[in-house]
Amino acid sequence: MTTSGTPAPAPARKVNRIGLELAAYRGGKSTLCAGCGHNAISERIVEAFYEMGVESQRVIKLSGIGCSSKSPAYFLGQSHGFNSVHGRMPSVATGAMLANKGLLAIGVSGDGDTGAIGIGQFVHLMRRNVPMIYIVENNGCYGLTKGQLSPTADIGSTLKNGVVSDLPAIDLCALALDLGASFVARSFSGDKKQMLSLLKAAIAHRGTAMLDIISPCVTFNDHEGSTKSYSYVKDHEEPLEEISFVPFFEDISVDYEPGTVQAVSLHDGSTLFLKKLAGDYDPTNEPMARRVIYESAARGEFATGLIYVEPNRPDFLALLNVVDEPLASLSPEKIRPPREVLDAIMDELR
Amino acid sequence: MTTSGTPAPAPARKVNRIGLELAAYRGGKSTLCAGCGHNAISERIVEAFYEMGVESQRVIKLSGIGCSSKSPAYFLGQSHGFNSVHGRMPSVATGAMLANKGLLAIGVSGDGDTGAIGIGQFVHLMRRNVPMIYIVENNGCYGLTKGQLSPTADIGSTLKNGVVSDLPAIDLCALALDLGASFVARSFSGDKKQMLSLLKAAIAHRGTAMLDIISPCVTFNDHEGSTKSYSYVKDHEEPLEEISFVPFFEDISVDYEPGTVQAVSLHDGSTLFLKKLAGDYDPTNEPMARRVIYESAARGEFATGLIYVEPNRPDFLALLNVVDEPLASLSPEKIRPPREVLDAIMDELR
Amino acid sequence: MTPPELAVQEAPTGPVTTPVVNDFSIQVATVNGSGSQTANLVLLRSLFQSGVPVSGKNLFPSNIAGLPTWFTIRASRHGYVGRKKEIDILVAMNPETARDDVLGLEPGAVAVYDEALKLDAVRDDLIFYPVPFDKLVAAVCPDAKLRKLVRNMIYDGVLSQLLGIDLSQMERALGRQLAKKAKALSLNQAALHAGFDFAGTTLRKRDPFVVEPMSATAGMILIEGNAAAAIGSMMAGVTVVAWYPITPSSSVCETLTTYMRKYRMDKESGKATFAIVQAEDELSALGMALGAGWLGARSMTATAGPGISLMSEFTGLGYYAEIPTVIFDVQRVGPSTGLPTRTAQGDILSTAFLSHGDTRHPMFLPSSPGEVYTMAIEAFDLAERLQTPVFVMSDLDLGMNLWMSDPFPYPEKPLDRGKRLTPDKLRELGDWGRYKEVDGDGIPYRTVAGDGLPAYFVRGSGHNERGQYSERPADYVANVDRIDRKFRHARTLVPPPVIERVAGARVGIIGYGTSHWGISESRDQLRHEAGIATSYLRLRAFPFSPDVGAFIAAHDRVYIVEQNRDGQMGTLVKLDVDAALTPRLRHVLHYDGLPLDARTITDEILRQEGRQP
Amino acid sequence: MTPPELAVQEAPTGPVTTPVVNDFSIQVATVNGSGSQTANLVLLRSLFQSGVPVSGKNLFPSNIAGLPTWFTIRASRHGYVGRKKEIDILVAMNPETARDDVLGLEPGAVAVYDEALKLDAVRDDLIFYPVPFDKLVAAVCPDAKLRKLVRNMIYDGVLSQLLGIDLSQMERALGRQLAKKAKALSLNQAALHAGFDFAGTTLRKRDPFVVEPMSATAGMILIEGNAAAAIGSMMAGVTVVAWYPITPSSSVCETLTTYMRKYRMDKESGKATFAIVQAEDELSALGMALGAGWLGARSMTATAGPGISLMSEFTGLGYYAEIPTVIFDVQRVGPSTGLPTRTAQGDILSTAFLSHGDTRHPMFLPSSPGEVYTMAIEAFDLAERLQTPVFVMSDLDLGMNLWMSDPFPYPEKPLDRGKRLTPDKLRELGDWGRYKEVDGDGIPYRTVAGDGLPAYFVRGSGHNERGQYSERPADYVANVDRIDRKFRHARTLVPPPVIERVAGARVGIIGYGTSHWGISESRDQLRHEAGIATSYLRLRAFPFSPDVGAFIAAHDRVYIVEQNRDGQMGTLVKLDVDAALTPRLRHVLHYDGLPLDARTITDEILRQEGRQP
Ligand SMILES: Cc1ncc(C[n+]2csc(CCOP(=O)(O)OP(=O)(O)O)c2C)c(N)n1
Ligand SMILES: Cc1ncc(C[n+]2csc(CCOP(=O)(O)OP(=O)(O)O)c2C)c(N)n1
Ligand code: SF4
Ligand code: SF4
Ligand SMILES: [Mg+2]
Ligand SMILES: [Mg+2]
Repeated sequence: MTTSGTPAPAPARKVNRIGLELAAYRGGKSTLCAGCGHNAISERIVEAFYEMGVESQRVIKLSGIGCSSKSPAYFLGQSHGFNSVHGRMPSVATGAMLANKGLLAIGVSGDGDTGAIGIGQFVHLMRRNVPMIYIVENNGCYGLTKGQLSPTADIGSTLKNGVVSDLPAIDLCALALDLGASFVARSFSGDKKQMLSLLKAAIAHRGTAMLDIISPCVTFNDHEGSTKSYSYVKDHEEPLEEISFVPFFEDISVDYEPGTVQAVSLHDGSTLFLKKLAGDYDPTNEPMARRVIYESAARGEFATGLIYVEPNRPDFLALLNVVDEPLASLSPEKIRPPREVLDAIMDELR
Repeated sequence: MTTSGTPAPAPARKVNRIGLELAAYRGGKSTLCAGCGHNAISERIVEAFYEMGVESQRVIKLSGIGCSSKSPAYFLGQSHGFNSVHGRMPSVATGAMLANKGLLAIGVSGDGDTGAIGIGQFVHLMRRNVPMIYIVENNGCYGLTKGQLSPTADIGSTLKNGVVSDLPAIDLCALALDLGASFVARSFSGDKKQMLSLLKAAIAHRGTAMLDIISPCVTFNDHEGSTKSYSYVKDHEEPLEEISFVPFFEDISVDYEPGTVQAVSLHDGSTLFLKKLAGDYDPTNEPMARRVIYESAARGEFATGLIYVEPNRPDFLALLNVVDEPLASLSPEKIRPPREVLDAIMDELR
Repeated sequence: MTPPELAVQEAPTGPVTTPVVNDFSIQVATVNGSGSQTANLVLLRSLFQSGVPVSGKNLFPSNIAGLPTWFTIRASRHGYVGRKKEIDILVAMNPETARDDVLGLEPGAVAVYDEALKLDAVRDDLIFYPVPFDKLVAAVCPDAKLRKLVRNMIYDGVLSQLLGIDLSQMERALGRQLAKKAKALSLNQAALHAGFDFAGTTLRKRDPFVVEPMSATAGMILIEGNAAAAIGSMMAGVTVVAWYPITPSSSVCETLTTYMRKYRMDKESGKATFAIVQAEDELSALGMALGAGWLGARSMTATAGPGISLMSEFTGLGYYAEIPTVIFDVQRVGPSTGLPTRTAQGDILSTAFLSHGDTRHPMFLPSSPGEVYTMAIEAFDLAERLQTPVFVMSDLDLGMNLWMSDPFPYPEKPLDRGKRLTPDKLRELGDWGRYKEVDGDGIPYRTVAGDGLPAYFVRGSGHNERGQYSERPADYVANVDRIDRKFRHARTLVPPPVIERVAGARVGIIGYGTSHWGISESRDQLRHEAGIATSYLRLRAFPFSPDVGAFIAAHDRVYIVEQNRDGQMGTLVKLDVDAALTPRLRHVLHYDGLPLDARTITDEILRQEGRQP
Repeated sequence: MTPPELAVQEAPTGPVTTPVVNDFSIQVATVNGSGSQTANLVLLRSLFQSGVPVSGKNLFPSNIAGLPTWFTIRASRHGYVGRKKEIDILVAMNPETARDDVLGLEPGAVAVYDEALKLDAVRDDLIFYPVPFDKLVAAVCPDAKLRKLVRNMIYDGVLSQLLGIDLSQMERALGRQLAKKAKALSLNQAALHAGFDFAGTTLRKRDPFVVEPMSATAGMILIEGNAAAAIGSMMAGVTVVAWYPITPSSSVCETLTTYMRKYRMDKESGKATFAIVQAEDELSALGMALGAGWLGARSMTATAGPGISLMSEFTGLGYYAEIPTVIFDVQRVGPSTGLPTRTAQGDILSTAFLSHGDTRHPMFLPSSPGEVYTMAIEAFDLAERLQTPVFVMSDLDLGMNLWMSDPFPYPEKPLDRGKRLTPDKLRELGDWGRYKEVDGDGIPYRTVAGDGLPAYFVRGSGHNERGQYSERPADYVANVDRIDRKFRHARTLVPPPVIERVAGARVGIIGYGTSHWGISESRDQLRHEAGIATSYLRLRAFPFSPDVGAFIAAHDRVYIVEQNRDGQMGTLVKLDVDAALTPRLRHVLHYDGLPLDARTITDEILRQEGRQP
């Protein structure tokens, strides 16, 4: 299969379709540890929004609390951001999208922020299919509070201090599937190409795009015995497919022998070309998606890539049937009923 | 297959193996609506504890807030009870069992109490496999607050006022399975026999026994168009197996043609005999359990019965390696270290 | 509205011959879920339609069906709408409580009851009117299954006859109630007449209570406070609503939903100009409201005590990150779950200081549906003006009971969207910082995503004027000092107290919310029964205006009357006013969950004044 | 411990010739994660071992690595262990902040720095000691990768030489620090010597600061408050611990876990006599603690501000259902996330009234590790005695910084398990009700599952004396009145304030917690610098004892010194004492996140006393 057009990470001078340089998508200097997986993810986010040519003004960034949740300050410096409270970012993001459906929301959370204190809001976010990108930077521990086990730590994985995780890990992808999520993917902070394609697909998707990205904590959870260490994940990553993303604004012909590649067209007109690696995996087949998660987990592997996508599931705002114009900017005339309405109501009450 | 010994609901005079009458297991007069499914469940609970001959002193009852959560006041009147706060009963029950592992805890919750505000605590309770019976009296609505939709309401199910549920329902059994629960069952308040056997099995199990019992709300959600109405559930119930429970204290011989019946022996020595109805369903097979839930749901049916059991998964207290004596009643000598210990610590700090 | 010369001759208790006109309380004791609501509302409306000032209070249990419920209707030609402690007329329909209900009456009171209950055997100092309900209902309703639903209408008929309430008013009220249900309507009409005729033919009137038409309710409406909150929020232009059901607040958002679906659908597109979401819990509800407020939408949530506790962390975020939203707290009794269906003013202190760290929040204190309506509108303006969460402190009595009210005025002031940065303002300011003091009032200018103006980063952690992360001591102090300035500035923005100074009065009373109704009636009692003149200050918001101190300074003793155990508003007043004034403050506290009645206040003030009642 | 005649000659700033003995502050400016901790602890311990009173405060950022960190060590022969505002000796290791660090010094201060930074170019009124760190470390540590880890030890050597700190004390401290790491130890020793020798050969001492051995620390320990809380809880017999990580409280339960695994394993079975659970959040943590307290186990949790907010609803349940548990709040700065690594006393008010409805909770107010230890033990007793959640209000300064302390006394009092019903008591009482007043102190008798005594039903909803569900107004009032009685009774059970009355003093100071250290030093300053004598009352718990009012009555002006913006403890005092006394109260407030220093208090009191400092 040959594709073209997916631009390689852009060299300095280069500009994207709206004439901006990559630099325009950068954020503040990271205060995370050198080598932290979270930084690698921030870089991919910068590239993805650059390559998709999204206006920063159209984007809002949200997060909870944690090292991972600090990262929105380190990308898209010209977008509005909200570093909220621990584990409750989904509700804030939901309210924000209700206020302005025209925006593109990207939320960054951690495995503690999402899997522990925030699992309740995660569950209900997935059910609602709120249009947003929801990234979990998953390192199996609480980085910011110095390395305690998180609920995504695998059974048997050990902490530096020797403590062994003895509870079943929460598999956020499996959970998301159960709850009706419309876009479920897993990736690894070390797999630049896959992450970039998935991020662009997430931008193109309408609905909640949940990305569980294994992102090693080099300070507290990167040692021998940890199943979230860089080397362990590298050795146990099992890509489901080779992904090429073709954005709606580039019309590119892709030719391949039929059967080997699956094309998935996304909400904004972009297309995903999935070259099958693991058997003939079909990410639009829910039972298959569920099976691959459990089977790979049973083998102690991480199945990565686009696990499930349902491009046409109506998002939360569609279900609520709200007007096209952002609720936040409706004119007074549209939100304050006229005198007659109040009179009518008063009459009913007489 | 012929079994014997599972006593039919006991007539007045009869006493159980510890010499108590059924009346000794009754609670206060119910203040729930006449005909509420929750009342039927309370009656089965009374019978199950009576037939198992459990001492009331050994039992603690817990609940959150809701009509369902009121019911612990209506059974086992001589046991300690705790009607806690909305959605947070799992943590209270966990703390209670940590304090006294010798007790038998039964928690009653509702679909709102568990599925909405309480889903986070539910998730973590399942992971920990805290030894307790966790019953969700599932009516797809908030009874006590007058009938709003709950997160277990099926897509398309309607309220009396015509509001249609448009979000994916949370399937608590599927969720429990994903989170590593060791005993997962679904039943229906109208299916006395099945419920009774499952309750007795839950008493015999060590670990979290999660029972999702469909329990119609006759006041707010029993109408045409509701998928949690008595008649709808009656018509769409699909028992997986015919269950007979033989308690450890009755040694009974059960003969059946091999292959037709599966025997599962539980922690306390009791045995479950499962006569297969749906194909050759095996509730100790996790993938199969997962499949049956989704496939029946896809058909719009409720697969009921024992969905999954793992009799030997270590419970939370085993993982914590606590002493056999209840922590709450350890003598001062055991919990206040001697003078030498304090001296030693002080020396280290000099 | 309360001419003294009338007020002195309030309904005396004990049997008398002189008629007592339009001045009595009726209590209907039933079982909840037994369909007595229609009968009670018809009774209430028939009085209202007759022009007689009336109020209705429902005392119901925290379950769905089968437990005792009491509905109290008060008619008062003086216009008193607070709860009346004494019951003049009991309608005993609940066998379980009938005996106690009768024993609780003052001598001379009236008891209408089901013959079968033989209540006249319980005591002999009452005026008994036995009614053969089963016999009468059987006659008019052949279908036994339906009898339960119409049975209650019989006592309406009986009372219409006994009290002289125009039957046509009852029929009109009934017709309005069952407009869409022809069958039920005719059955109920029959029952109404059956009761009326029975009383006419069989009962001899021996009580003094009579109804005479007045015109005191002309043009007025009957409404619950929660419905007023809903109408006010809709008129305020709310667009994002996130809530979680909880008694007694649920009907705020449920009523709002009904009105919005009817009146806030966009003409052209037919789509909703709003989003109302039932959240998974209160933490999420407030999180959604804040997310929407952040992006410039008018957002709100409504809850009760337990929800307020759960909103604690998010409220602190809203305070410190300076995000507008409106929170309705319809207060109920108690810490924890308490008494969910009883009324109180018990969340005042914890709400004023809600969340850890140095925080304080503005609160509106409505007394009537009309005020809930106007304050709802003001609350949305204030929230955006101050860029902070604003609370409207209602209670179960106000929120769920029926009140007379003048029709609500259409809001003449345009929406105040607060300090939003504009391109011009940006040019004028030169350099803008989200959290930078500009006008000296502590309120900075904000931008919102999508407005094309500079973006910033919101965080609950330390930040400088530009919203950048900062742990610098000076940045932190400057920021929280400005926020405190903002709060003090709020004193000038919230509605001032309503003050009634009485010349020569040495005693002052401070009250707020629904305590107002008991207080104003009690002031008449104090004046007429004990010759004590009182001035009165009714708080309408926190923070307080300076008038509060001045009012206290002008009186020797000031009684703060409220519905909680710990004198919560008194605490806030004590902290606010000049320390030299605090010795003058006294308390009248009522916290048993029943609406506050005048007699309780009067007795307690007399006691503290050394005048044994 | 602070002889006045010594106190007057505190370290003057600016270069002097007369030596300043054991009275200076050293600030080491580094980058967190750069491994300076060993060097700083060795420096601290070497002084401690030399018998010089010392304290160490770590000012660190809220991230894991790469940001500026300052470690301050104070040596004070007077025994002052509060923060000292002025820095006498700066060790500038962080290029990013070096310039500002140097600019922040008083003239005459000392700056030890990396030659390469050329800081002597910044200003000329300091005493500069340039040190070629890279050259020195290269010589002793061939392996370039390891240099970062030993580099810092060089400044210890330099300071040892300059200040005359016995090098063998440093070696001993170092050996203790790296006992288990032979390789690291020898490398660090080499670096230590390299610095020592370099300074000896190259640097000419021009500053007045010297260390002379004392014996003021004999027998004492060095410990963080959180470790003291852990030890106290273990000695108190805690058995169920549920917590959720949060700065600055995490080390309470982490240290506790370490100690429990070592000292609380059952001899016979080798199993744990405790259960420690990392919960999924703070709501769950408190829920578990209450569940365990309900069944009679000694339970606890530890958290900080945001966790307190999340525990609000459950705290109300514990209060109203009367369930014992202990909650440690290690306070940090701000509403919301605030400044997680800075110290404050900002949760006082919201914790005292935590949760909706009428609630109030007992709080212990420890000032020192020794007090955290004893109060932890008292807190578990009080919780079971009062049958309610009890808070221990620590803060980051106390919890995470190193303090000198006398060794902790072994608890002589047996555990007080409170009023547990016994078969005898049951016979004596005749009929027992879980919530029945028996002894007039508001505290009822309780049973727990498994004790063979009558069971009851706990609920957060209304209940009568027997714990049965009740909506009766009288039941509700009787119950909350009894609970309030119980709380007032607590005044007699909590530790009374520590009062130091000074004859003739017109000025009083009220303080609590870590403010104590700044206050006691400030009192010396006030006396010696301005001749102002002050009395002092140190609060140790809420509710207060009557002494507080008496103390205020005995002084014209009373300054309440605390570390928050809103004068939170002042508020509680104002509410508690006779209103006539409140005009005497004044405030000294400090809330920038730095530990409170004496100078700040002194200056502010002088200002309010009209004596411009
Ligand atoms: C309510 C509350 N509880 C606890 C904390 C402390 N806290 C900060 S970050 C964090 C966990 C972060 O873990 P994770 O989400 O996995 O992020 P990571 O640092 O690993 O990227 C915790 C417990 C908090 N900030 N707020
Ligand atoms: C914190 C809090 N929020 C809301 C409520 C109000 N409330 C009481 S019960 C209930 C829902 C009950 O639904 P469910 O758990 O399904 O029980 P059911 O009544 O249907 O049996 C709610 C929202 C509450 N008691 N506490
Ligand atoms: S501690 Fe771990 S998660 Fe946090 S920044 Fe460092 S490497 Fe990343
Ligand atoms: S309202 Fe529904 S759930 Fe509640 S008691 Fe009645 S029938 Fe049962
Ligand atoms: Mg993590
Ligand atoms: Mg329900």
